Amino acid sequence: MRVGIPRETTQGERRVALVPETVAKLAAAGFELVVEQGAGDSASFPDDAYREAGATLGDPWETDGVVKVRKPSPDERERLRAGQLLIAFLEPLSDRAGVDALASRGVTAFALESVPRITRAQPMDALSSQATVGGYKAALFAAEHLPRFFPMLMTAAGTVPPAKVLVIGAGVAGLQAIATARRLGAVTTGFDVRPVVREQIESLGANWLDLGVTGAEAEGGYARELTDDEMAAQQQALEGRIADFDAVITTAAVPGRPAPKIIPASAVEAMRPGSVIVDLAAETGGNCELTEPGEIVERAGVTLVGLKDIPSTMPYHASTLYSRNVQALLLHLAPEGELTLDWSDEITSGACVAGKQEGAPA
Amino acid sequence: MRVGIPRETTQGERRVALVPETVAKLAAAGFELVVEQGAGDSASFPDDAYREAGATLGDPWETDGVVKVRKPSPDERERLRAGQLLIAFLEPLSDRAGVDALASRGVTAFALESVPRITRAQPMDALSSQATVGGYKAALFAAEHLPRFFPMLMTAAGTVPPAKVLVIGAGVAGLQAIATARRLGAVTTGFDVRPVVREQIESLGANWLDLGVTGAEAEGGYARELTDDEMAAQQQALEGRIADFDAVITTAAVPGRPAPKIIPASAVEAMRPGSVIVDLAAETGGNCELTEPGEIVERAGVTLVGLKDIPSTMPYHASTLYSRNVQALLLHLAPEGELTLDWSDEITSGACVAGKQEGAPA
Amino acid sequence: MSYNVSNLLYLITIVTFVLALRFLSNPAHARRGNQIGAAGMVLAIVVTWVKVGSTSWWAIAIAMVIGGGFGAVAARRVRMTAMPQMVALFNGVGGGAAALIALAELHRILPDPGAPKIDISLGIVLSALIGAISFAGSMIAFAKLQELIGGRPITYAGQQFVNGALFVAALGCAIALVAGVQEEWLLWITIAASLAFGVLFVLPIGGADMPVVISLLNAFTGLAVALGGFELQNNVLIVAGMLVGASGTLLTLMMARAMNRSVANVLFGAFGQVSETAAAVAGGDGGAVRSATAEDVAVMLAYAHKVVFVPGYGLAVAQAQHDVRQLADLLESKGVEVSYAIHPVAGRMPGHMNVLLAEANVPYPQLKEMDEANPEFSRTDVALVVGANDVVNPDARNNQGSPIYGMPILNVDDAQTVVVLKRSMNPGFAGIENPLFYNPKTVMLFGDAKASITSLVADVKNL
Amino acid sequence: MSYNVSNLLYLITIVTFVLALRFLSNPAHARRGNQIGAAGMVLAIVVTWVKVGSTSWWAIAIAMVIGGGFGAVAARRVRMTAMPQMVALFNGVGGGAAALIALAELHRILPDPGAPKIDISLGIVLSALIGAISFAGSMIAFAKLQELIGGRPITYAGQQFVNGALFVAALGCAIALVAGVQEEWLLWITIAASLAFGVLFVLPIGGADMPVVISLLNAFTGLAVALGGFELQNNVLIVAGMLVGASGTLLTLMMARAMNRSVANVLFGAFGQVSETAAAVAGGDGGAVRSATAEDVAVMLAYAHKVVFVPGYGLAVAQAQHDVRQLADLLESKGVEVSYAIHPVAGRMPGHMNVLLAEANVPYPQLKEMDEANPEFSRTDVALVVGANDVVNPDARNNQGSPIYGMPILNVDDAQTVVVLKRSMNPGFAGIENPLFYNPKTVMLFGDAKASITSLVADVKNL
Amino acid sequence: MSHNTLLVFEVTILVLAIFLGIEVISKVPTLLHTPLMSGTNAIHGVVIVGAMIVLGQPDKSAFTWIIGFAAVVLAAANVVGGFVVTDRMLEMFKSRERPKKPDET
Amino acid sequence: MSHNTLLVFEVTILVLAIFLGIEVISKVPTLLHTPLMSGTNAIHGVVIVGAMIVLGQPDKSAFTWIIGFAAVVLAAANVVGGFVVTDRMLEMFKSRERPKKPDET
Ligand SMILES: NC(=O)c1ccc[n+]([C@@H]2O[C@H](COP(=O)([O-])OP(=O)(O)OC[C@H]3O[C@@H](n4cnc5c(N)ncnc54)[C@H](OP(=O)(O)O)[C@@H]3O)[C@@H](O)[C@H]2O)c1
Ligand SMILES: NC(=O)c1ccc[n+]([C@@H]2O[C@H](COP(=O)([O-])OP(=O)(O)OC[C@H]3O[C@@H](n4cnc5c(N)ncnc54)[C@H](OP(=O)(O)O)[C@@H]3O)[C@@H](O)[C@H]2O)c1
Ligand SMILES: NC(=O)c1ccc[n+]([C@@H]2O[C@H](COP(=O)([O-])OP(=O)(O)OC[C@H]3O[C@@H](n4cnc5c(N)ncnc54)[C@H](O)[C@@H]3O)[C@@H](O)[C@H]2O)c1
Ligand SMILES: NC(=O)c1ccc[n+]([C@@H]2O[C@H](COP(=O)([O-])OP(=O)(O)OC[C@H]3O[C@@H](n4cnc5c(N)ncnc54)[C@H](O)[C@@H]3O)[C@@H](O)[C@H]2O)c1
Repeated sequence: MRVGIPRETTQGERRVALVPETVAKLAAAGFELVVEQGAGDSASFPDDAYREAGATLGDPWETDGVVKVRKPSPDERERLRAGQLLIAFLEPLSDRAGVDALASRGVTAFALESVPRITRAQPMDALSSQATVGGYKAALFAAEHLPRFFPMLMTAAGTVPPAKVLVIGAGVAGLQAIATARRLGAVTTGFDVRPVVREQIESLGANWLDLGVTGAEAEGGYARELTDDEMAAQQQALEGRIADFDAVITTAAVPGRPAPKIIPASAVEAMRPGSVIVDLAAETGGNCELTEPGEIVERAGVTLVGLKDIPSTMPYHASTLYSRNVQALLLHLAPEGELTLDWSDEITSGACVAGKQEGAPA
Repeated sequence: MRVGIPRETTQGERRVALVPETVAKLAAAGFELVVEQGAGDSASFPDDAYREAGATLGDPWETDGVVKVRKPSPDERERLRAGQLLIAFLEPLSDRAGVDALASRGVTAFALESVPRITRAQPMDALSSQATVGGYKAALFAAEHLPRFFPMLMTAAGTVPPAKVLVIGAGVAGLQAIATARRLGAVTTGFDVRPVVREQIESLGANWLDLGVTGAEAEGGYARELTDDEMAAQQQALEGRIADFDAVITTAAVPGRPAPKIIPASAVEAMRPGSVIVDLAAETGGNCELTEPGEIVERAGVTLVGLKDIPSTMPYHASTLYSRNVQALLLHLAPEGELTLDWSDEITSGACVAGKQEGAPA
Repeated sequence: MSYNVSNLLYLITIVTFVLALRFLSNPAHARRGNQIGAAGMVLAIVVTWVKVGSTSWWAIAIAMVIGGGFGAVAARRVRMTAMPQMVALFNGVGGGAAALIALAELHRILPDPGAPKIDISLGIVLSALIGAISFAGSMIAFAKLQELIGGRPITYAGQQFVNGALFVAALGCAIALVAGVQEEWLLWITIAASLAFGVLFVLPIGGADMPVVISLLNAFTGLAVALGGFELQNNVLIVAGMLVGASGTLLTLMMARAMNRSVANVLFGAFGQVSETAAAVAGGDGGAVRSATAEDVAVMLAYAHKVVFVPGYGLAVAQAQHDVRQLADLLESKGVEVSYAIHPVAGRMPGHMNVLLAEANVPYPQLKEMDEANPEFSRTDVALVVGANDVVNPDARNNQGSPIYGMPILNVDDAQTVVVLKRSMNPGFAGIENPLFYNPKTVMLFGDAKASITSLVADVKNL
Repeated sequence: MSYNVSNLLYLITIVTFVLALRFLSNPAHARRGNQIGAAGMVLAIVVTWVKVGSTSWWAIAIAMVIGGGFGAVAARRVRMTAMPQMVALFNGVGGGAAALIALAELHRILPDPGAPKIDISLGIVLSALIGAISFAGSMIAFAKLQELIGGRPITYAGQQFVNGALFVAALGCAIALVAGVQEEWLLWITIAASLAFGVLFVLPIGGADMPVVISLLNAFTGLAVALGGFELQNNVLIVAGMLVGASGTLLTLMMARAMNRSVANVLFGAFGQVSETAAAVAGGDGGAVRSATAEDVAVMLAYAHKVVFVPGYGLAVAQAQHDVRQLADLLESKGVEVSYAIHPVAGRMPGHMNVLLAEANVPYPQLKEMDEANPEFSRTDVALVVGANDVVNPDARNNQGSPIYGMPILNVDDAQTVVVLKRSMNPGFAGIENPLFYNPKTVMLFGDAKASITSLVADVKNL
Repeated sequence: MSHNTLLVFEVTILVLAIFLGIEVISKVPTLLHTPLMSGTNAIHGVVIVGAMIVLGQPDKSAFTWIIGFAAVVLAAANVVGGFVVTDRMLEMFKSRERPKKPDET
Repeated sequence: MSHNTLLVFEVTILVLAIFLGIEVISKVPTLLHTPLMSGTNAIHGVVIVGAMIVLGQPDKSAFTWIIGFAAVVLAAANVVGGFVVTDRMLEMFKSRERPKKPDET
């Protein structure tokens, strides 16, 4: 099976779908790999490394399958053929039209977001691997933009108290942010609507913020959306407590829904000047009312970091992890290098968002 | 004694010489404090806070003494009167002309760089306090710009090895950079020409890089400049080892001299693409040949962070620490709120760079 | 050899016995202790041989060859797993010997009917009584462990009453003898009642509790020997017997405590009910769970060549990372090879274990990822699973029906011994049973991981 | 009261003595141990009183009142610092009593000249000999410690030879007596030579080594009492004397080991040279440095109400942060209040201690900055200085001439006791002497801080 | 000196032996419980001394002869079997006195 | 039973006492060395029993009378002084059995 690795065209995207290390493994497993020139450049993987790993440089679209990070642009979509395989973040829940377009072209498309969150599928869980990068980076951004130290320092010029960091939403990204902030010495507190998370937060040595708001856990460990009443209660409780913190990192998300607006403008105003909010949910609109997705802005003396596509700021390892997820999925779909789709398989049928064979279970 | 706190006018400078907390203490000690409007804004200290602390808003130059962070601009110099006290970073070793101009105006000027490095003067040691900020930030910059993780992570998408960080020059800033990089989980190595530093590096749990180059220690714990031969040997030894590291932080300085060029262009080329060099010595020309002071540039695939005035990126705590240094010096020069200069005192005479009384020891 | 010379030589034997016990309490010297005791025993036998002189020397020799030969062969042949019943057997014959000696002495001194009464000491009668109980009880213990009779507790109504009556009968006749009713049939009743009591006393006790019972009967035998020594005015019997009596009693208490039971509960708890502890840890698939104390695990660790720590989410919950590091350091200082096997999804977030272990300053080279760690388990003495569960669940390998089937796991069951530290038998994240816990190679150390590791550190230090 | 009944009652005394020793070895029960011993002693005296009956009861009473009164008053009056010489004194009189008893017995049984010889046991003669040595030696030890005679070692040429000759003379006469030369003058020579030997044996030993010598003489007295018990066929004397003899001997060895000396070195090392250890730690300003063992410090810590850790650069060099945290946790679990006093310039970079303690996960609220910590020292039982030096140097406060004069320091010398952990007497960063180390409140625990703290953890655990 | 005098001494010995028996094993780790039990079991095999004395009596009745013989047989089994079983149990501790690794100081 | 028989028993007792003396104090911490020494010192004051027996002998010579009297005086000083001094030394351990802080579990 020939697999193509195009260069990402989305603005600001620096990742690449497969890195040389994985290419070598796939080549050994019987795949033939075609890399677009310069595909890995922005992630620090030169073309030569791909060549050494066994890939050829060429047109990645003239293949049996294409692996990407981002969903194909309309132009790119035109280059896909019927029966061709496509693996990428396809945003199936928010970009129904794009997925339908793929289906109408006869492409067999697998969305990494749709890989079911079962134990067996963990190596293919690109949401988790990219969220890990996001959480780590979020803590660094907070440290970077805070005009204060994270750690406590007792010096001849007086004692610097440790920064207080609040992490809202303790999923994969949130926990990693907590861990990183704690590593830097901040006094770290976590909050989530799923009550099971409390133990996990404490298992990282962080504190649990009790806002008296709890939601339920849906399948796959995701949170369900809060009701309006619950949301209002949460906003209000948070407003009363948020001024205690120097930096707030928000990662709250509900799959397929715009990010819940957890921090209202009034809460931002309640914060001390110089405080920082890093909003990892910026991509889906932000957890903070004042977040400007894609921008770093100052509002009421508070720095709001609303950068999107944070994994692209660490393209080397983000690509490496992503690449291993893709590799796992490819090997699952084509164990010997030849596509053998078993539609009764939970992962295969769950991840497929377009071109699913007739009779396969929904 | 009336002391004025002007707003800093140097481009990019966000610190302020005294913060409200210190103002309150000085006011209690008998000082009268005049703050320029908006002096603390960029460091997150609003005017109101100064007022509450007991200062008045007004013209800081119409006072008995002025405390600043940066040396006065020529315009500002014009506003100083004979007999007026001035405390700031005056760059006495590199800006002889500026100091002479102050002397010719009859100003009694104390340079914080010139406070002797004796035990008793540690609370006034602003070089150390600002270097602490610099070292911490340098490690964050390195983490920020490296396309890789600092810590090791073993995940379902494979194992991420820890980043390897090299810190060259392990003075105050270098040690803090080592500590911060280690906190983030990097495998950290330190190097310095002063052999005593080895134990200090190891006391932070970091490794010592043995390049076979050692220099001597001058008074006050500073290094003396290397000879040309020594320098060449160091450059060459480093070139052979530098490719082992993902990030390099340099802090090497010799007081009053341009920063030693420790990393030649050839060494940068030896590094892997995606590597990062954070050059804390950029202010005095940089430890790396390719550093562009004030800029972040990419050379041969390596990101070179040559930002100047790093403490200004963390203005709140940088100002707080600086402010306590200034407070200690002020209380030393004017114990009861009234200037009583004792020229036989080591600190007073050592720190005074202009307007020193006749007969005082050099 | 005169009485005094022999008694002085016996004193040497006594000293060797004291040293034997001392050494036997210390893992590093236990074997030497046993050898010292054996040497002392040989001395005692030689001294006695010389002292007894020519009388019946051939009979003694034949008896010793028969008994010793049987003992040696039985002890050599037995499988390691059958050791406890061997101890029971040898303890029983020792008790029997003590009872026989008392019987012979009593038979010798008891006056013929009508003859003037003599002084009979309580000691010798008690020696017969206790020796007989020990003999009969040990034989039942042996039979149960050897599965000659059912290992389950055997109970019936009124049991306590029958046992009590037998004991009172034995003791009553013994006292009557001493008090002056010097009829030989009283002696026979004493012995018969004691034997019956021994049988019925042990019968109701379940197989799992047998070691405690054997230890108690061992102390009984020691006491019987000491009492016999009184009659024979023989110091070595008094001291050796009493050493065993006292240390055996303490040992019984300690063994019961190690099982979290009282001795009374062990001895009488079985009446009418199956031991609860045993039931609680009986596994779903019929296998049994072995739980150990920190001391046991400490010995395993200290004497291992290679120990692999397998951390999981429980390590994080317990925040035991610093203690684990300390235990690892301690083991390394004892020459044990230590590493950590990190499963990719251990914990609750990617890199969870790394965060913790980095905080505790565990050197990176000691962390092994799964592919690196798995081939090592087969040459690992102890895999110490600290609060991990799903990531070491062999169902992922073997059980097609399991929800985690297909996930690669850490093959800790390749190690010689697996020690699992967790608080209960509760499942982990996946909510499924873990057959590892029922593996005969596995011992569980229940409790909060931090507390358990702290005890391990203390116990390893004390070794 | 018959011999047997009294001996049985004495057995109770023996049991109390064993228990007394057991309890005395454990800080938590030591006082109770002493009380149990005293109770046993009262029983023994009462039993003896009843047994002796009316004979000379008034003489016994008077003697007891005189002796007991003196003992009580002397023991009550003495300052705490003079305790060791009191022990020496009471040990000496005990030895004297043993010697006198032997003397009285020998005098009674020695045949008049010309009368037929009798059996004299070696035990009784040795009792006289050893008792006399113990008496004379203890009196010299007392005199030296009480500074009645110079505390410095007194030596002269040929001393060893003279001592040897005296000892041989004493022993020779003793053996001659037993062997049959039953002349009373031999007895007197034995005693005189023993007394002289005791005096000359202890004279050369320096004051610092006296505790070891007293312990040895204590064991001697025990032996003398046991040997006396043989003659009187009195079990309580045999057992109690020998318990003291054996445990005293072991204790002597342990005391010498705690000083890093051998007993031989203590006893004979003084010939011609001053003890090196003592000289090595004598301070520059004439004060002496007290060094302690980890066990001592562990007891101080475990029984303190409030302990403040004062970390310095040495903590960083030793990388002992995790161990310090563990010790602190352990102390907290014992109810001790623990905090850390952080000097602003401790270590070698701003915030050095914070980095380390954060790594070890020390809770931030336990860290006290200098201004917060200093007022607390006066209600602190133990300030544990871990590798800090300049930041606790009182010269910064008191000595105008010092280069660090004027630097605010942590006033650890306000605490009840200061324990300093460092490797040597070397100075810190500033390169200057630290008078804190010569403060009578200070004890030094020499060694790498990590190793020292690890020992402290183990020892605190074992308490 | 009566029989009773000796008895008092014997009781004294007994009491001391009790204390010693308790003290000497008070620190035994759990793992050694079973070997220690087995070891003490072997030690009370010293009853063979008593059995030999009984069987070695001159002028004994047939009853004593048989009983004594049986006692020696049983006691000998106790002694030999006890020590051998204990030794086998303790074999597992043997190999483990391994040398320090050479790269360690 | 001869005198020697008793002697053997006494020696046995002596040997057991030696072991017991060693075992029973083998775990003493350094800080208790001095109090323990003082405590054992008090215990050998039991020599007063011997002294009382000597002084309590009927029909004794003047020599024995004096010697015995002196022995009782000395032994009594040993007993009383020994226990009192030990008690004073151990006072420091008294106050320290403090209760757990109330906020602790
Ligand atoms: N790493 C990730 O990214 C990630 C993310 C989400 C889910 N997961 C899932 O999480 C699981 C991780 O496996 P795991 O083996 O690490 O954990 P696990 O299977 O959840 O088992 C953890 C065990 O630790 C024990 N435990 C909890 N607290 C303890 C304490 N204080 N002291 C001692 N033991 C304690 C629990 O038993 P007791 O209650 O009996 O003590 C439990 O059985 C996998 O199923 C994985 O799929 C992983
Ligand atoms: N914090 C800062 O920013 C900074 C910067 C530069 C200089 N300083 C200066 O550094 C000093 C700091 O004071 P300090 O009290 O922390 O340190 P210090 O005065 O330098 O004393 C450290 C002590 O630790 C002992 N030590 C070293 N290694 C050890 C080990 N492995 N185990 C046990 N002890 C060990 C040393 O004694 P042994 O050799 O006998 O063991 C030494 O006396 C001040 O003089 C300060 O002015 C501070
Ligand atoms: N079983 C597996 O193999 C597996 C794999 C990966 C992740 N997971 C689990 O799935 C869970 C969610 O993962 P994710 O990070 O992708 O989730 P996510 O990105 O969808 O959401 C991030 C977090 O935001 C929280 N959140 C949602 N609404 C909120 C609100 N109003 N206020 C506060 N918090 C809110 C969610 O509870 C979640 O913890 C995690 O617990 C993770 O452990 C399981
Ligand atoms: N005694 C005190 O109170 C006191 C106060 C503050 C600092 N100090 C000591 O002074 C020392 C220097 O402090 P600093 O940070 O201000 O120094 P700095 O900023 O002047 O120099 C930074 C480091 O660069 C090193 N360096 C110089 N040339 C080099 C070369 N060619 N290669 C590699 N390294 C080179 C120096 O040795 C120094 O460690 C530190 O050790 C500090 O501990 C002492």
